[in-house]
Amino acid sequence: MADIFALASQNLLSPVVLFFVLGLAAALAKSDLAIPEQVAKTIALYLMFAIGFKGGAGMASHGLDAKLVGALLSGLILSAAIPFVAFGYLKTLSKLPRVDVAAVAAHYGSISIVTFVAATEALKTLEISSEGYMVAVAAAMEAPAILVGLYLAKSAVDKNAGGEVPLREILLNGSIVMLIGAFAIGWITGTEGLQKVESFIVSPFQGVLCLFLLDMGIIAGRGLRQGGKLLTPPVVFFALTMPVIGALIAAPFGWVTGLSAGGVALLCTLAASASYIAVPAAMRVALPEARPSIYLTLSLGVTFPFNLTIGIPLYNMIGTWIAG
Amino acid sequence: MADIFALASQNLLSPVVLFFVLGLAAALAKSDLAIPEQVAKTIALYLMFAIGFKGGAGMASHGLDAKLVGALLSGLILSAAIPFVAFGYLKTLSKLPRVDVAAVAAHYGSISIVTFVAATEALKTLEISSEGYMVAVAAAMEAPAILVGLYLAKSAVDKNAGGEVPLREILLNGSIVMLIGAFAIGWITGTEGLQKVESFIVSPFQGVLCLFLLDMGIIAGRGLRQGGKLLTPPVVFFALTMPVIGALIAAPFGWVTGLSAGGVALLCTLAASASYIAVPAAMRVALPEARPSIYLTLSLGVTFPFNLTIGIPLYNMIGTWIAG
Amino acid sequence: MADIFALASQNLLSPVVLFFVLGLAAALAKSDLAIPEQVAKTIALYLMFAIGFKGGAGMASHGLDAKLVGALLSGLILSAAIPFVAFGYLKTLSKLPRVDVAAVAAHYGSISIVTFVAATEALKTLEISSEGYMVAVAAAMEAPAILVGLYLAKSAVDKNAGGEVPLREILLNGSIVMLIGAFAIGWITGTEGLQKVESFIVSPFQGVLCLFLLDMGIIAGRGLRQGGKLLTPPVVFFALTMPVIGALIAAPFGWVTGLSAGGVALLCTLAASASYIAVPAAMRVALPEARPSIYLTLSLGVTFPFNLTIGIPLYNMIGTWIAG
Amino acid sequence: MKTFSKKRLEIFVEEPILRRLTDALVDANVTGFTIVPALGGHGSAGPWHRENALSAAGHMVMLVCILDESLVEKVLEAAYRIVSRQIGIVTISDVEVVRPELF
Amino acid sequence: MKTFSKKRLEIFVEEPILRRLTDALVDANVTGFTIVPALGGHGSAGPWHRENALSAAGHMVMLVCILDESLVEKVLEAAYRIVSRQIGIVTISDVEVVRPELF
Amino acid sequence: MKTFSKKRLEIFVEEPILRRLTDALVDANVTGFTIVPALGGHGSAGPWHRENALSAAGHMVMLVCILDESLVEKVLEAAYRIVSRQIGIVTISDVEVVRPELF
Ligand SMILES: Nc1ncnc2c1ncn2[C@@H]1O[C@H](COP(=O)(O)O)[C@@H](O)[C@H]1O
Ligand SMILES: Nc1ncnc2c1ncn2[C@@H]1O[C@H](COP(=O)(O)O)[C@@H](O)[C@H]1O
Ligand SMILES: Nc1ncnc2c1ncn2[C@@H]1O[C@H](COP(=O)(O)O)[C@@H](O)[C@H]1O
Ligand code: NA
Ligand code: NA
Ligand code: NA
Repeated sequence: MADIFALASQNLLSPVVLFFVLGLAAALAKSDLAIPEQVAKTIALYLMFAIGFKGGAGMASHGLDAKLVGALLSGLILSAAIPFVAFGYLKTLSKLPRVDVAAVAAHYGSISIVTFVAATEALKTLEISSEGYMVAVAAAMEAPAILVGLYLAKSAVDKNAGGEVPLREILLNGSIVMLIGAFAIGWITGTEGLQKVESFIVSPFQGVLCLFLLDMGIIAGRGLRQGGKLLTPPVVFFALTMPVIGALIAAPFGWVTGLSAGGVALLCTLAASASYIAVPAAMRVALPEARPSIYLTLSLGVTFPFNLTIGIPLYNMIGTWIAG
Repeated sequence: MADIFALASQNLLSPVVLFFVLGLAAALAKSDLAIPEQVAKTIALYLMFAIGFKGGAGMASHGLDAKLVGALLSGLILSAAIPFVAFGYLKTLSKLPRVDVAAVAAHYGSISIVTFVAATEALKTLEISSEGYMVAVAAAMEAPAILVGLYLAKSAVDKNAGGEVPLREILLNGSIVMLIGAFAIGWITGTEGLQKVESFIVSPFQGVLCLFLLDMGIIAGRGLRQGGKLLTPPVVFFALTMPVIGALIAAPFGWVTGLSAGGVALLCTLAASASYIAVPAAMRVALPEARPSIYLTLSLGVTFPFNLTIGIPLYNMIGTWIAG
Repeated sequence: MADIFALASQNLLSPVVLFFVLGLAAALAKSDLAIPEQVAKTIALYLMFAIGFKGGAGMASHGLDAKLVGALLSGLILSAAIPFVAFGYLKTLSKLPRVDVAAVAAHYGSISIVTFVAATEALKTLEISSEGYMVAVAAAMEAPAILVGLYLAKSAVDKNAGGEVPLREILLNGSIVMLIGAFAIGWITGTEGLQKVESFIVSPFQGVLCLFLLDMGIIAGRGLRQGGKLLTPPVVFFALTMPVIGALIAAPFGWVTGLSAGGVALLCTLAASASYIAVPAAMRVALPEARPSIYLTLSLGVTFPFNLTIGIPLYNMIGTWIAG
Repeated sequence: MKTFSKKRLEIFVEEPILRRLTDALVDANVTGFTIVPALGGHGSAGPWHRENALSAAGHMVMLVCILDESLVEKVLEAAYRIVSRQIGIVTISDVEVVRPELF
Repeated sequence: MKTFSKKRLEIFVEEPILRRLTDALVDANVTGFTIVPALGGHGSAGPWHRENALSAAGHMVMLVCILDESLVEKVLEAAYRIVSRQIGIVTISDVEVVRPELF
Repeated sequence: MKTFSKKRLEIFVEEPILRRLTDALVDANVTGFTIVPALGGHGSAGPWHRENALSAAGHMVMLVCILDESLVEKVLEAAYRIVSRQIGIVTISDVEVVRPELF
């Protein structure tokens, strides 16, 4: 227990987390501080570029691991299974309409790549290594949850109303393509390639991440200011416990697959994290009746800060405990 | 005297100043060269991030200085006092309407953070160190001048016309929050934190500053092209001498507070500089009758270039002379 | 021959080219991956900043070369002469209207600065040095081709229709001003100046270039998707052979001027490359009857990828062969 | 200068739906349309601002389409079908144009 | 398709004043509005362009609000009160909408 | 609140031509205008999107000018002269304003 607190407080006092807190505080105090939209989008792409490339270059130097297939499969199963758990859990806890519960479930089955990036950085600080292909697992986990979420919502929605599933948009959304593409390029060009782009994607990475988390804090804070009234205690309780449940479901998969301590920690982080970029956009097309104010406030306003501060150190502990 | 010229010419031939000149020339020649708006805003935030963080980390390593309170007080007094001086001086020199004079006075009491950044870089080149908390002094000096400016304009404006003072907007504007926030985070995380973000905020700093000053040059040049006709000789005389007056008023404060040579130079720079971001926005809300073409042309088109080229070396001399 | 293939395949597997391919593939697969507009513009300016400054600093350290005048003259002649060749060639190959052929000719006489940048990087990888003033040659080659193109179109266009030649806009467009300005500043501040901005413009350069080429790939891909139907075999044949013809015309000029192997390679690259930024904008003003879907698809969709992958290694070979 | 009566269709719609809407307009044979990005706004779900979201969900755009009266009925139906479940505000107004052959 | 008559309010206003204006509109019970950023323009004070200023001072935005005729009087007064000392151009025009219940 | 009838001129035009158009409007003595950037669109030459081009060629903007009826004829002619060879859509509609002295 003491360890978690030590880890958590070390994590809490890192610049990255403090910038998130700064953004949150600025938004709650109604400051007009903001990262311009196009820059925020670019930073998001930069983060995909960097972790994708580094993951791929890691693959190139450590060789193709037979566990890759197991890890990918684990990711796909987790992404499809967690929405069912989340759906049942939130249905029990709250009286939200079925369609909102289904949409929330889809978000928790899918992943937050920034949470993944923050976890990677935390591992680096602790000098725990992890499998490079975990970024591919992250990519694989984005889509299945969306389909399950839509399936869960089906009976609640008028079937004649249209609302086609934007599958191509989900699978080929910009972040995923960048992540997978950079991963592939990192893999192909290997250490030599990495050297060429190192002073762009490695050295300034933490600083850029600070800027991005500042923005995340601002957006989360503004979301809380507007959506805060929807946050009844049971719903907040869901958003604080669901990530831990997700991580605990993921841990055995990591163990069976034989991932390293870092790999297990990252798999738990992915399972614990909730989407706030790709899934909301997909929901607006396919499930417009679900309210963004609910799913975005939960995933970005509650679960993301929880994971960033307490969750990540916890999942690192789980990883070390299982495979350390 | 020879020293000033040596310093000034060394300063004049630095990439940062030359990029400003390039921007100015491009705008005057009607080139369409421009830094896109959102990127310019981001670079401004980056500069706050960098100097705030470095200032805070400096505090962490040098310990809390008892002079901090004195420096902050000096800043507040200067920011409130200088508008009175500027108001009387410009009223004597020109026949501009009272409301315009009051608005200009507010700009000169407040500060230009980019001028401050350029002064910091000039000190670094000269290997003169300064107090990290000077960035906090900069932040403190932004607001008081605005209130004094509005007070000076009062009798000229119809009181029934509305025009509430946007105090929260002034105090919580994005740049200030970023500056103070980064300062606090730098302070909390100290040298260790600085190491993590160093290759983002330290090494590329000068290059980014070049890009920003290119943009400042472009904007100043376009402003001069449009507002140039308003620049009567007395008004230009004001904009060239007021910064020196401000610096001379500030110098004794620096001396009494016991600041280092670098600290005195920076305090003079702050007093000498005029706002062109926060104050204009506040004036549009609270004092819409004052003409932006006047206050912006003076502060950005005349005083900023003066400080950048001649002022900063001069204030460095003053600093060295008083506390060197 | 084997050498070209070795060079080409080494070039093809560089991160820069692979990111271009990624962008192309993403666009063809209809992914929404995109670099936001303002950021793309800024990166373009950054590239001008970097290569201009490095070129100027190179001039400062190697001294003013008497060959500079010869190189500039070569550039001007090539830019004015190549449109005549391209015009006659495309007229023979296709049945496109005269106005479209003239517009295309202007694009091939002018230059693509990103192709130039990519060639510079390829030379750096091969450790072949080149003359710093080649960036000035690049700048000189932008405009003449436009005037020749308009002259060639003249008889096809109703003279009363207006369509003034936007000469000032062509000569003072943002990219050119940035390139020449940074070149001048690099020259003035020399190695000392370069040191100050090195970790902004040198170390992260390749990484930024990857991002930009990703964007170029996306734009080229989307252009191909829309303009693809215009690409009849003769027209594609033109776009694939015209760059080689341009390079072969340029090579003797490089030889007569006495450029180094790297210099010849760059001159060939400039001659071979086709504009897709400055010339299209000028054509919209002066020659609105010409169809952008034709000239943009050819220059960006066919010739740019050709040069990036096969052309550059070939021009490097030519350079080494002539002056190695 | 002689002018001709046409209709101006203005639609506020969420970005994730935009492609479906524009496909429908093209199918309905409008000669063209232009899309303008919105910065923010306010509606029954409260305020929104472009900077307050990482996701395209909730970003609105404004689409303007100048068209001939004869197309209005068909276009309105196509637009309505798409925005009925979604956020979407469709308005029609009268305008005069100079070059009738463009619409 | 049946359409219904509503009003379209279009306001050009400076960004620093925007929040006061939108607060006033919300107070006046409009159902919503959308804000579009301007790139530049020209007025009695000469030309301006978004890229030519670091400060929000002088940046204009365009606000569009579709509303019922019955609200026009109240909304015009509220808007006028705010923009009277400031730069601000307020126009009203007629539009037809498809879903009258939204306004 | 008393309102006054004015005209609303809306022009969609390519960015490279914009400066010529605004110069013409200023020459024609309009009191002002505002320019809004377009994000994308569709026309006879197919679709375009701001992100799909490095060049300003093809980027459209929307210009809105509120003006007095008496100026319409002159302004339309000036605008037409500029956009006749180029892409450009010019529309005129009726609006009511609150401060007639501004136009
Ligand atoms: N009456 C209106 N006039 C203009 N735009 C509106 C109006 N109502 C809603 N909107 C836009 O549509 C978005 C969503 O509206 P709502 O679905 O009511 O929350 C708002 O944020 C506005 O951007
Ligand atoms: N007649 C008009 N039509 C449209 N926009 C206008 C008009 N007059 C002024 N504006 C806008 O309002 C801004 C300020 O106008 P002014 O206060 O007259 O300088 C201008 O820069 C334009 O963006
Ligand atoms: N009917 C229309 N309504 C609104 N905008 C249009 C219309 N037709 C064309 N445009 C705009 O003008 C651009 C060029 O049109 P075109 O010259 O027909 O390809 C299009 O991409 C649209 O942005
Ligand atoms: Na998850
Ligand atoms: Na000052
Ligand atoms: Na060429």
